[in-house]
Amino acid sequence: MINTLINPKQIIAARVAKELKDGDVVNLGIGLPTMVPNFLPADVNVILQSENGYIGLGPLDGDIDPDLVNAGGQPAGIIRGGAFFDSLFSFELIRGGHVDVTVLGGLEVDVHGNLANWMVPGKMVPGMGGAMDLVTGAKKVIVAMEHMAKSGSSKILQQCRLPLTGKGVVDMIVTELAVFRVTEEGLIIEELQEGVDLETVKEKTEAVFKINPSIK
Amino acid sequence: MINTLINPKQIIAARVAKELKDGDVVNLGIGLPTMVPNFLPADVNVILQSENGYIGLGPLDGDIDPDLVNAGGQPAGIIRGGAFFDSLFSFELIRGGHVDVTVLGGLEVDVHGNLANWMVPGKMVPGMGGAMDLVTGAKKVIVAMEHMAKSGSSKILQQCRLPLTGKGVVDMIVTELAVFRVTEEGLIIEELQEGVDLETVKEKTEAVFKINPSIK
Amino acid sequence: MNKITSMEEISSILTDGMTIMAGGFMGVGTPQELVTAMLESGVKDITLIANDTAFTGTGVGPLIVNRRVKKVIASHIGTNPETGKQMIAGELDVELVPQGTLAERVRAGGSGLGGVLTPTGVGTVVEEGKEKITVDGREYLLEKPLRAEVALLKAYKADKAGNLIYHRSARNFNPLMALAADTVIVQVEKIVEIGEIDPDEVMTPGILVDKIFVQGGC
Amino acid sequence: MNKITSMEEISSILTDGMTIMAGGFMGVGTPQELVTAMLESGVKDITLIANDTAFTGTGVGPLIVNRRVKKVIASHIGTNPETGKQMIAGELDVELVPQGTLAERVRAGGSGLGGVLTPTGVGTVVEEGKEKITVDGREYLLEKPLRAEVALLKAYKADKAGNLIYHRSARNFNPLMALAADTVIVQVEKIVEIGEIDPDEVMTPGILVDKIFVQGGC
Repeated sequence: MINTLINPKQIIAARVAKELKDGDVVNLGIGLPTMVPNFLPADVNVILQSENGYIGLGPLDGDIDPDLVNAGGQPAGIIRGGAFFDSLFSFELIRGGHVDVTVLGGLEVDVHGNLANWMVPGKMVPGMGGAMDLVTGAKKVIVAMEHMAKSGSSKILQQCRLPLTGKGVVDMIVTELAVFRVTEEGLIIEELQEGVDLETVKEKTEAVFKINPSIK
Repeated sequence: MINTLINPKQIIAARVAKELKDGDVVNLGIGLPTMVPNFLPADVNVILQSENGYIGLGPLDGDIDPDLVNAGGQPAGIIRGGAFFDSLFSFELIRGGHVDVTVLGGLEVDVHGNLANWMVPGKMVPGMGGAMDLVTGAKKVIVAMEHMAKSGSSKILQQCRLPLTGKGVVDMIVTELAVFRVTEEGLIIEELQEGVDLETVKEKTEAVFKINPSIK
Repeated sequence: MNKITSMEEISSILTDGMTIMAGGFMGVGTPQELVTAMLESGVKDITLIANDTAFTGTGVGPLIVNRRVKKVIASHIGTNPETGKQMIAGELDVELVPQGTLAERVRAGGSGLGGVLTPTGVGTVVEEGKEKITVDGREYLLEKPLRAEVALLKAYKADKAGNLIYHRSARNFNPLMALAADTVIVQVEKIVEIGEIDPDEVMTPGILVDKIFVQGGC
Repeated sequence: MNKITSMEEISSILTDGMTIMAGGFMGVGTPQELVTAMLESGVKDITLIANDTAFTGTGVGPLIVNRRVKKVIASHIGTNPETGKQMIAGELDVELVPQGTLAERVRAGGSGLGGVLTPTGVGTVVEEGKEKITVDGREYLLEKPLRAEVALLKAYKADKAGNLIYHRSARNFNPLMALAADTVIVQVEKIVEIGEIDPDEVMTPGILVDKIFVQGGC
């Protein structure tokens, strides 16, 4: 499968997919995270939760139903065994720890597990939507993002500078270069992506991180 | 109709019925309050809310359904246009001011609108059930009770002595002797029941009350 | 009591400066004909409570584009560029609320609670100006109830008593808002007689619904 | 993942000293066969969270009569004289909670809230030992979340994914408790294949349900 991973986003999505277990209830942010299910093995079925009010998000199946959209407002489907509910219940599930994993993009993440992904003051203020509830309530928060911003600067920082989405909420960071875990002792690099060496990661990462002994 | 009111409970229920308007959403406590609908004129239809989770409580209609009971746990029915919901939503309706009138029995009421009807320390501790929410949330709280306890003592007091169900919650008191309103200036007697004189009420009432000028 | 209403009656209910809640998520589950009624009524200086401001041409978006809104309380405004433009120009007041918190605040307003204690937003700009309450060692924000004078909702089906059934993901904020407004007006695709909806299937009981507008204006 | 369970498996889940929630209102909507499973398992020193203690012979009443309960958190105990008797004798700890507050506390426990601010109980013995919070000039009690290790629920119908439909007034506390326990076991009258329940009609989604016990033990 590795051979088919032609771009950074696919590398990231494929690695995140390995974190999901059969039966997990998962909420995926828009953009890159929505690519994750494409990389799940055939024997791993996850249940996607959509914060606009349902469980069992699936691809569009048959005709478009104008009343059936995903959390990005795009036409979507529902799998057999899914269920619709209102926004209150949707966030009871999210905030109440009934979502096993959420995968979200990030503008900045830091060694404390802080995440910033909802606004750039003076430039972009779209609103937080459901992201703040997701990072607060999901059992596991995975940030899936390219390692560097378009400007080339590191997105993994010692301390976030943008307004936070959540404080101390991130469990894992997956980029096209490496996989990190946020622990009480700070950030730890757990894996290097195929063909990447540790020096490259150090060079491209502002944050100070520890190294899992398994990495050489 | 007066001729048929052979006992104090009927006199009370008939008078309470006059307070209900067509379309009112009403929650009736167990006992005497459940008699109120019997005295509604044909053109007044109220909608009964049952705190165990529905709107449209009606008399048992056809076979007993073991899943369909009133708030006293007794077999009941539902009118056309009724709706079932869970206990959370039931009390959203109650506490949120969506119930127009609640009619409850009382052990003691006082001039401040305090009500005690849920326990007698050392004797009877059944629990408050939904009563505390009802007196807090219903738009109008009517206490429907006999004027005196079995011992002959007044149940309308200067200050309740039993543990309260609610503080400053009662709007109106209907007994077989009189009708009182609780106002910011204290208790006011508004009406005498048929054949009752003011002296009798004064004699049998511990609370100090003002007199509506319409009463002579 | 006949709850079936007309565009004219709706117009007469709406007044300048009102606080209005509207159901919908990016326009799905938004009562589009009631939004049109608002536009045609000329009502302005509205405080709008909605999940998002949708797109310029659909959902509640046209209310923003046509400058009928003075203040918006929402979780997301990114899909309607006009909202951000008016906000930056200082012409529109925007209060951004996390989506789950928005749902809780509307429910609190509709169910007689004094507010809600949520962990969402602790340590972010969302906590600014809010009371923090510690319960068993964890910090929560005290988020206050929201209510409106009018709620504009969309359902799939109603009976003449106002019992509602929603369809698919068009349910979203509609059931919560039905609790939290003085006057609740719902646009429906289909109306049936009382008794035709099984009481177990009702999603919003008719006692919460004041006016029913049948889509297409039957 | 097969969620269908047996009396034996349920017994193995129950351990002494557990906190257990049970759905039902005076026995209606209580999973009577799961109560029997509890009795037969010999489990004791339970903290029981339920709306009421029903009657001596039905609902959760037999758990009280058979002295399996150490503490009960409920809104009403009046219909089961055994509860009051054990309470007065100092053998059973009883925490009485207003019914609406009980529902809110269970929901708070299941939905990640730090508690609920309710006006119910202000000025009564219910406020004893509780924090009072003033919001916009009105006093509210801070009522804390409730959770359990196991919830024992009753539904009318389930599909094999655990999606539930309740019937009539037997719904009551069941849907709330499905959110608030580590392990959720539901007794159902009827089981159908996945896909046979329309997603708009699901009252509790299957992701909340761990074990399904089919009535009569199919």
